Amino acid sequence: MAMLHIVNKSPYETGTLESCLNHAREGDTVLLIEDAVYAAMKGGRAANALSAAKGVKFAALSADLKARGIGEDRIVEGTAVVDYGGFVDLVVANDKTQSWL
Amino acid sequence: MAMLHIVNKSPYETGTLESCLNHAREGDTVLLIEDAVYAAMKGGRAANALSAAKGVKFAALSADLKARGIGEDRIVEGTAVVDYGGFVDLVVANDKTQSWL
Amino acid sequence: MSEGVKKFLYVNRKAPHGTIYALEALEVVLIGAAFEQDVSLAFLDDGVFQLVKGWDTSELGSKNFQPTYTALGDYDISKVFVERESLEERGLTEADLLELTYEDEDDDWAEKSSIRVVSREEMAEIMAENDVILSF
Amino acid sequence: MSEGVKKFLYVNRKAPHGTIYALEALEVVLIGAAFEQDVSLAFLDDGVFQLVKGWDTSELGSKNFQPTYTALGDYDISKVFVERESLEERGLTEADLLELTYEDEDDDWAEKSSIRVVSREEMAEIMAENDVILSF
Amino acid sequence: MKLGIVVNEGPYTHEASDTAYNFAVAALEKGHEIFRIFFYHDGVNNATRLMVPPQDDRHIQQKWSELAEKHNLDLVVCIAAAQRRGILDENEMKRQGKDAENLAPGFRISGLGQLIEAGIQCDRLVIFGD
Amino acid sequence: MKLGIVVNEGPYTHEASDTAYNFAVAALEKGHEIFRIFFYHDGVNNATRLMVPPQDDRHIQQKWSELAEKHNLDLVVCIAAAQRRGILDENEMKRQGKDAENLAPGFRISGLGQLIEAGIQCDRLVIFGD
Repeated sequence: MAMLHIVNKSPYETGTLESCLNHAREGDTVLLIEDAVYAAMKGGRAANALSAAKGVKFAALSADLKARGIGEDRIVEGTAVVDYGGFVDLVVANDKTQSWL
Repeated sequence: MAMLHIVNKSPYETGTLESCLNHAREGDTVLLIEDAVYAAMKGGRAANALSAAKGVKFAALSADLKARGIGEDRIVEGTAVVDYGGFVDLVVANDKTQSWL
Repeated sequence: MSEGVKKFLYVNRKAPHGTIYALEALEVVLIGAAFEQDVSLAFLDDGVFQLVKGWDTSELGSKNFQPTYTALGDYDISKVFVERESLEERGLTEADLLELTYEDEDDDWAEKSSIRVVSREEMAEIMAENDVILSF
Repeated sequence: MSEGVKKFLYVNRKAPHGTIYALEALEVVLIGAAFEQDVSLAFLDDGVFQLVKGWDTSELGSKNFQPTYTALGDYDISKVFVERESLEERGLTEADLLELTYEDEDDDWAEKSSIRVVSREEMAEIMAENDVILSF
Repeated sequence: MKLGIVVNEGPYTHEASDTAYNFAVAALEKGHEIFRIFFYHDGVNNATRLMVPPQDDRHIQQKWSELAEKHNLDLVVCIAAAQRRGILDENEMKRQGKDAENLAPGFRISGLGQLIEAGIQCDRLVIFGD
Repeated sequence: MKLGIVVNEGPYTHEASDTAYNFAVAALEKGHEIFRIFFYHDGVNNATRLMVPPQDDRHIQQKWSELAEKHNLDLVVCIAAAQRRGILDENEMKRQGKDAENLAPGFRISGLGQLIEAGIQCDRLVIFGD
């Protein structure tokens, strides 16, 4: 019964990602879209939250990374980069989705 | 050259109040409106930020406190409660305003 | 769970009044109640402020929709989960919240509280147990 | 400060693309440049992401408005203040940012950088020195 | 799979509408069925045919209308949310005594029950908002 | 004092419009002059006369229009922001080849220069947004 958590807010502006990670369970996936992709940038303070989360998979949307000038070399290790098709696949592969608005 | 800082976001949701307090200077006033009035609630974690800010005056908008069920007995000491007329007076009394959106 | 019945969870994470999400979420809940699904409401983060009693919106000039929460029991909504950690961070206790009740048909229609304060971990379990999560 | 000239500060605190504020703030700056006031731009908090170079919005399908920042120098906008603490928190350095330049009329039109990385305390002073603060 | 999509924010102001559109296109390309796309909150503002974006930018309403026509999609605008925000079709115009309407082709106005129904009927519901 | 007011968010969705309205009323009661109220970003959506809020709620567009009439206020809707979001007057309707318009009485559509001018002319500028 795995869940796809979708987060779209910058972790530097709101506590949404933190709240999501407080409720995500082992086997769940957190997909970072829109301004949330900044969470996946290496060297930023928010990147620690990703490293600290155990048993949760991370993915980030390629269109949003590219739009913001974040090259793949800048992304925290272990974060999968997916396109919109990969987003659809994640929705299908998990039993349900929760958008953290 | 005092400034009126206007904050309208809940301190539990965004870092806006924190950023405002990092830039407010001695003699400035911070007016809490809309969801930012939750910052003035005694006992909440955000109330510490108000107590820690030195040399800055605080006010909160009465209409927004009342709408949210926050009685005057629940408000952090030293925070002035003002109505919309008091808001206008603060705008006039300071040299300029900055809205932290 | 009866066949064809899904478990719907309405997740409320935003403060009232500053934005319309709390009000428009309630409108969905009321319509949804007619569909005979299994319905739960979750309040966490700033969403717990939606249940703080004593609203007076007259000076603000907007609609006071607090009575709608109290009416949820009439729509057979009896499961309202409130996250304890979210309350504590904000200096709130259960005594600050609205009294929400429902009549328990399995217990001679006794009036019972709909509110169940749960830990963050329990809230995560509740989310995991539901089929459809509508978040606001 | 000449008579009748006011000091305008445009404060940018939001990330680009997720919302329209960065784009519509730029539209104000460009129109405002025609009014011969004293203009400065401030980038802090998530606003510093607006200046990170290398945008490619083709997959997203929205307009890439990054070239407009580079054109600010042509509108005689030469004071672009970026907060150091905001960069550092986000793991950014000045090398990640766009090169914004203007031609200095007091120095034989030499091309100079418009970007000045300032401390949080200096940013607070800059805010205090201006007359009109337009925030986005 | 049968998918439902919810769009909660208006065009241009938030990226939600763009993300939802791109997600819908990708889902259709992968052969999934889109049962319904429901527009709620400010999402109803995607449905005004009166928008005129700059010529070098995308036209979000037209993109939705064209996608709906091409794939026979059901784009539903919440009536309660639309009334508050000034989105109406010809029926609503008459019923409310208004002198103009602005609903774009491919969209229809209906009640919140359509959102609940999508939750019941779809294998997955994906919400895009702020 | 001469005051300028900026409204950056749409009606109902954000409280910004209510706060700005209540602030404007209080400023007028205290005898201040309101030089202009400028609607930008989603704030332009305050100006549609097609909204029909529930009968037990406030009618935000009508409140603005009535205040403007009573106090002869200058309510300016940014043309660029309005075009993106589908707010137009009769002139714009014709110029853009549209078949309907929705601008409420008391509002006028004009350029961003009107915002800068308010910043220059006013003793104080107060911004309400998200």
